[in-house]
Amino acid sequence: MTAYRLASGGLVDRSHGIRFTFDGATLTGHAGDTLASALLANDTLLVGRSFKYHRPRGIVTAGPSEPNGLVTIGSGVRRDPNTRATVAELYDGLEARSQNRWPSLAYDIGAVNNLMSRFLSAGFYYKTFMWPAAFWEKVYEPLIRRAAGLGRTDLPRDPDSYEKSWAHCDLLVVGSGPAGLSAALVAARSGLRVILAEQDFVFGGALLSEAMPIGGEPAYVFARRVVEELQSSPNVTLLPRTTVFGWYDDNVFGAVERVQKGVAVVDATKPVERMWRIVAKHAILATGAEERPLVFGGNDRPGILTASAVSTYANRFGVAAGESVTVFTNGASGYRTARDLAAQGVEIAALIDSRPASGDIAPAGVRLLRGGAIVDTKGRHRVRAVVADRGGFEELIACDAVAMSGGWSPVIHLACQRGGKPVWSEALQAFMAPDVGSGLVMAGAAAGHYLLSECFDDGARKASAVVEAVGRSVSGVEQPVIGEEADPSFTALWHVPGAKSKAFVDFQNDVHTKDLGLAVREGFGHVEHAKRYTTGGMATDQGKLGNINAIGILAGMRGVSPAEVGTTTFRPFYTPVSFGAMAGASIGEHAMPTRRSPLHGWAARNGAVFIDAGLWYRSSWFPKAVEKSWRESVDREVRNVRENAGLCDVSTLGKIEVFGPDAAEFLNRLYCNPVLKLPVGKARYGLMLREDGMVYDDGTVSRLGDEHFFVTTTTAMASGVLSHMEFAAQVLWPDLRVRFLSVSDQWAQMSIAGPKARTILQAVVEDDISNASFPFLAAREVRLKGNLKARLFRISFSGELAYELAVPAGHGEAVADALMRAGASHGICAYGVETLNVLRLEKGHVTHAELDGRVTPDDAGLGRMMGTSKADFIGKRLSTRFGLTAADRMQLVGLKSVEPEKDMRAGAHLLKDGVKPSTINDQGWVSSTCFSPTLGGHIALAFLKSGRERYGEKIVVWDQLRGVETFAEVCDPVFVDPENTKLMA
Amino acid sequence: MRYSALSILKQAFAGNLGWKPVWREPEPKAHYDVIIVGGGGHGLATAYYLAKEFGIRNVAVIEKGYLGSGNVGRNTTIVRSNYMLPGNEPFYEFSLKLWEGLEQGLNYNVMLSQRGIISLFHNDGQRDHYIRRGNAMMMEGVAAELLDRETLKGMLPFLNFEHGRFPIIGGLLQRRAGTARHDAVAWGFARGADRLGVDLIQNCEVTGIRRENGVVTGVETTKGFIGCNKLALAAAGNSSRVAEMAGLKLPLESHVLQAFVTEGLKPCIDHVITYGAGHFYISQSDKGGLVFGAEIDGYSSYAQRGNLATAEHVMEEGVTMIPGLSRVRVLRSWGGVMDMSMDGSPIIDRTSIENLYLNCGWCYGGFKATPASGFCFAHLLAKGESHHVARALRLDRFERGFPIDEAGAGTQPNLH
Amino acid sequence: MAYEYQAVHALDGTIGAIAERRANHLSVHRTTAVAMVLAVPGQTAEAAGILLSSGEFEARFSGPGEWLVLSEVHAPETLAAELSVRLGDFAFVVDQSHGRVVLTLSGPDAARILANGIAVDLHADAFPVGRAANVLCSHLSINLARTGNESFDLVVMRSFAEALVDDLKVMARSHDLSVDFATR
Amino acid sequence: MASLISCPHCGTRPKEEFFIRGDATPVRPALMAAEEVWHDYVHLRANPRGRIREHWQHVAGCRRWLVVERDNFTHEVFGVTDAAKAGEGAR
Repeated sequence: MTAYRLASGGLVDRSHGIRFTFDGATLTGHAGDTLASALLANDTLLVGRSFKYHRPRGIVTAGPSEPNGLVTIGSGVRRDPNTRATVAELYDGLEARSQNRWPSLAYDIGAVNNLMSRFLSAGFYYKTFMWPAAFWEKVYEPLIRRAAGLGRTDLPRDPDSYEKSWAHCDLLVVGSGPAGLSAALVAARSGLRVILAEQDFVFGGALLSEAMPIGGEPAYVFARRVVEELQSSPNVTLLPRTTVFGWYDDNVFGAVERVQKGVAVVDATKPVERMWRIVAKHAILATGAEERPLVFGGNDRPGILTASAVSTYANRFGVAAGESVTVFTNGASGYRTARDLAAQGVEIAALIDSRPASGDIAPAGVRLLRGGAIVDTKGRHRVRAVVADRGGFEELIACDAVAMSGGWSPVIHLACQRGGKPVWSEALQAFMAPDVGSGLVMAGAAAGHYLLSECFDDGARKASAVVEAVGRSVSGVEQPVIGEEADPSFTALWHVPGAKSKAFVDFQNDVHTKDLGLAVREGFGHVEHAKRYTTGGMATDQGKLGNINAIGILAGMRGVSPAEVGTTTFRPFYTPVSFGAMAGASIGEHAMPTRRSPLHGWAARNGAVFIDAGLWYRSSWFPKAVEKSWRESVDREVRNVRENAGLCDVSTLGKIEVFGPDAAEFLNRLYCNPVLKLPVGKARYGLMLREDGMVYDDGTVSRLGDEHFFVTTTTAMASGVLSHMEFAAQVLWPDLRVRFLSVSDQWAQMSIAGPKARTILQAVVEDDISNASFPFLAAREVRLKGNLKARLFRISFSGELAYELAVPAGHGEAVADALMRAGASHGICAYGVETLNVLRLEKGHVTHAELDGRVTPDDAGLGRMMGTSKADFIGKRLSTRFGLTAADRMQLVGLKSVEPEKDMRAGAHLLKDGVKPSTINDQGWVSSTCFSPTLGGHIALAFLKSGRERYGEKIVVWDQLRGVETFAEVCDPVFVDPENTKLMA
Repeated sequence: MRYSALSILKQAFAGNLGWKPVWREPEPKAHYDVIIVGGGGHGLATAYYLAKEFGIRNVAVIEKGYLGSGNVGRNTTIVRSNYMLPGNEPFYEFSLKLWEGLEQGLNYNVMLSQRGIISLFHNDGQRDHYIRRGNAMMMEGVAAELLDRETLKGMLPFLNFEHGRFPIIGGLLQRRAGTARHDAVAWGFARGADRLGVDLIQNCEVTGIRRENGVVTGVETTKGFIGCNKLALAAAGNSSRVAEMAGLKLPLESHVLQAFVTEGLKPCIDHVITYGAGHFYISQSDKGGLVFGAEIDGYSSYAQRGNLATAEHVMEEGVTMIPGLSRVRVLRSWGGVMDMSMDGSPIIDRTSIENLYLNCGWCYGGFKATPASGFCFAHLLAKGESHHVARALRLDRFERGFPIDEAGAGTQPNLH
Repeated sequence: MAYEYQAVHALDGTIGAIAERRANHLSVHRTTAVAMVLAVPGQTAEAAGILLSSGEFEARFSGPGEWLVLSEVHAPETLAAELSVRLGDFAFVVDQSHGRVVLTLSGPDAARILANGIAVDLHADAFPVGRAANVLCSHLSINLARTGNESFDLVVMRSFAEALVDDLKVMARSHDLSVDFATR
Repeated sequence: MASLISCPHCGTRPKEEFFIRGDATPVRPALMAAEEVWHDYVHLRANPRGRIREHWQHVAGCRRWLVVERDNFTHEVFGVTDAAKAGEGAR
């Protein structure tokens, strides 16, 4: 008694044998097989174990809704757990393994759960495992975790690549069965841009397993001809192996194409999967209908399949599900399968029809039991017999496969993903897609048309409407000639009463009828509660097979119609999509773009160590060969800048050029300090607030002309400040005549700082830059020797005599080199952001380490900058709120370690000496720290409650996280040159 | 009925036919001491604690859908108390302590799993931020640990340690943090409240708030008028809509946050992990699915569904953090409506309208707060004053200038 | 000491020599005269009239009243000044010759390659020759112009040029693409 | 809406090209307006379910601030206007 490959028939290439393995056993299939059809052909019925009870399970379907046939395909770094065997394309060398069993599929210890199942009813875990309290996590949970789960992965790095692409069309057709092909053909012939997506690796959908000839030829031949015509149309894109998984706003569809998931050797130049984002003016869902399993005792034994799957395996793959098949049906579908089997010479043990009467005709010689039902099945790892009941009379019918048909549900998933609720059709005993407008319509079986002729007709009709909607005329509609078709109706049978063993509703999650009964009994009768309480519909098939039966059963128990029970929510993804496909190429080093400074090459040549700063790479420090640590290099750079001079790349600052008659007024409203009267040729420190009075960003404002300014932002906030300015200009004050542009990339900008900065710079600059003609805060265009125009600003972040020189980006490296040459005899050094940080910290200048979005100008010691007499500026009004002016706010202070051997780290908190640590006693926190080579000790900037009144106080720098406590003295944050003599020199 | 291993045994031998409904389905009474609008986690917890801790049992919870139909049943189940600011940390720690005794108190296993949360950081600035946060936790007496790169390599070998752009340099660990089974939290509180006499009224939508002389006296609902002494709003993403019925404008915007779950896998990720070079976070449920998410979609929305671009971005971050996720398949995405506040922190307070009380602004982090939110709201309703850990969560803090802004992002809700 | 400031291209050192051009080719322009023109508020039509009437400038739409202007006639050093003279009080002109990098992607798969990173419909009916727009390409904002049936100009911020070329190579992974500096 | 926005200057573009700020209804008060007016402007939002106006900036395109008028429950878009123009209407 076996499933076997039929002697002839099917669309597989019998001349081409394919070797593959399942749980180590080598088997053979054919090109055109799925893994499932090949397994069946090899009589491998047992393919997996269920989630909860570890019951033996076999293939149930021939498509994407498969709940049981989940296997791990591949090995090592190319291992794909939870792959549905029913859609996996067979290839040479395919390695498949069963899941969720130990030690083996046939002998699985976990199956003990099945014996315990009466204790493991729905939600049992909510009611126990609470004592003793620690046991849940120590004992119970690890056990449950190990028993649960399906496939295994240890998360190795994926060697394959993925791609994402946009596509645009007038019409997207999802599904290439009779309705889909018909729709695509009409649209293509009418000149529309058409995309036809098919999840299978062969186009044709149901036509591939259709026994009825079309236009006098086999259905699959007809399909092949249509596909060939579509393929030759330049306005049609065919996407095989492509599952449309989601319907999003504005008729954008997400689809995943399995480019190389069914190949023996992956071509590294191509992605294994490609995600499509399809922008469709119109879409037709020709997604067909799903056959429902029947819910009867023992309905989960291997060898029990849906009737349409049995037909598909026979007609398309040339595989018989068994030697002797019992068909159990509530409608026409079972008769059709019986005919298909009979035509292939497969024995039919019995045809059991739950309806007492119907017009359906059983094939000659087949025993028909009208008004019968299966109430139990026999067998261990496969079905051996069924117990049929007719009018209370039970009969054991031997068989080695069962084909079940519980009627049909249109596949409406995508149409319900944007909030539309499915609509119950009493006539079709099924939930139908809601009317979601003309952008997306259902066609064929997905619209409840189950006859082939209707499907062709409906597809053409729906496509014609789209053709007209996009303003073209319909051409090329022709309907194929089809023979007489039987009435496809069925009579709903949600479950078979009198089950003698568990009757499963959700196969994978082991939800059976009694679980639903318990849910209703305990008050979880709402469809969402029932789902969440029993886990029905939460497995990898997301209830595609089982939910409708669950709804029917709940309706019966609650005494209402399925319409009143309703469905749970349809959500993406229609079938699971890999992380890889969704992420595409934007991962790892490509997750975010890298920005390079125009001085990057200069810094690299000078031996810089780089560090990421947002999207940028910035030079961090410039080690010399003899230096053993970064601290050694930084200490040297700091001393050298303070004693001689240094050159630092500051090109990453945001730079914005502002023009217009109202430019000054605009900037005056943007910064909290006055800008209006800034003279031409002068720069000024600028502080921007948010409307809530907190500091947003700081930088410099330079006036290059009456109506021309140049402003800088911090590196981190460059894009934010630009948007903020655009908001102010376009939304708040559109009447101001101002225009501005980010010019960050046009300029290479370098800071030359140190007592010898002027001497060095003067060697390169043509103009006179003596203190008299170019004093502190001067800002203007200069000419470099060699006739290059540049912009020079006398501004200082380090507290030294310093300049920022901006030159066109491409010339940056050459100018930096020239300055280094000119400065060589003066001891110039290159320095990076680490040294910059020490220099500014010694000078008490703040950065975003201090300006963290919760700080007012006064907190940062910049309160005097506020232009309180200005008419208005962003942040003015709310900055006077009580909480922002409270006396006990934390204020910026300096800290000097009084234990020289102990360092302080940013992130430490502050405590009064001898006071118990607690949130209430918390006095503040440390924002930046460094070792100051200038002062010879550890210093810090910190925010301390009422800090400016507490200079001289000894305070505990509390860093419990690192187990360090340090004493420090509170002081003015300006550690170096408080009189600014160096700055002005 | 009381749940225990024994009750399971007894019922099993009776064919599991003796289990009783978990809650009653009462018709609303004419008047209650307190009506709570919103049968989600926070509303149910409030009812439970009102009855259990403060002896106020003449209480109704009014829910327009089914119990637990809001964010309590559509979050990523994370429980933690690793906050930085003094207005938040004591509150969330109080919540975590309540979580730790919750199951025994409720007689319901919510599967609290204190597997630890690890927040990764990638540069010096982030490290300093997490040290500040860790020390703030320790000030409150909450254990935190700083992990270095080598330790992380041992604990989480699947992370992307080869990432050149945003290298993982360390992490902040709170061991007591973890996850809980979200639906069970709603059901446990519901069952607990019901057993103490609270009426849980499902499928009952509030359509109006009745005021007499400015004072709230009850609510109009689809099941008629119901009177009350105090009206407590716990309507999460719909808070603004309910408050509007009393003419109240709130510092909230409703946004959609997506979450995702993969197909079931054998145990492979044992902690909750958050990514510092993005907003990605992930943990594995007891069923085996990897549960994850990242940032909100960014626009105002009352639709419980998200957009594709955000989903893609979430997966990009995921694969960048854990390259081995690449071949794992994502099963389902969903969306919840978040009551994003102006500073990213919640509000538990009375309002300017007499007898009207407010619990909202939970942003994307309400789940972990469920017990403390319920406890403190109940405290406020029962005693007329804020619980000491919730004193900073005032409604007037914006007007007075005392925001609790963990992100430092200012008054733009979608940046929190 | 002599002062000469040899200009460095943003992609110097990152693009190697190639033996032959492939079916699809990305050509990096070595020097290009680029300027941004911002119409004075209220003078957009006047500025546009001047810009678009002259064959010396290629004005590519960037935003309302804003154009990215390229020129093959004028040198990078003089384009901005020339534009300022022509546009007078109607517009502000900012030299961007060093701030932008111009690349040309051409070949039969050009549109298909770009569709791997650009959401705009690049079908010739929807984005015809002569059309220009700022668009997002992968993670980067660029100015895209169709210069022929099978060729597009991409103008990108200098600091992102290397990232864009990297992205384009990834986008073209399944297509035959060579990258080189333009010879002219 | 959540997938595509039609920029009045650049045409139909994906969400990724935009930066979203929030409610476009509040109008910045005059400096001397009452404290409650300022509080209302900066902190309070009507936040209705249904038709709303929201500020989106086309950062990867024309960089203009736009007012997107849409339904925040169905995500249907009714119109997209340049914020400066929309502001003229409001004034």
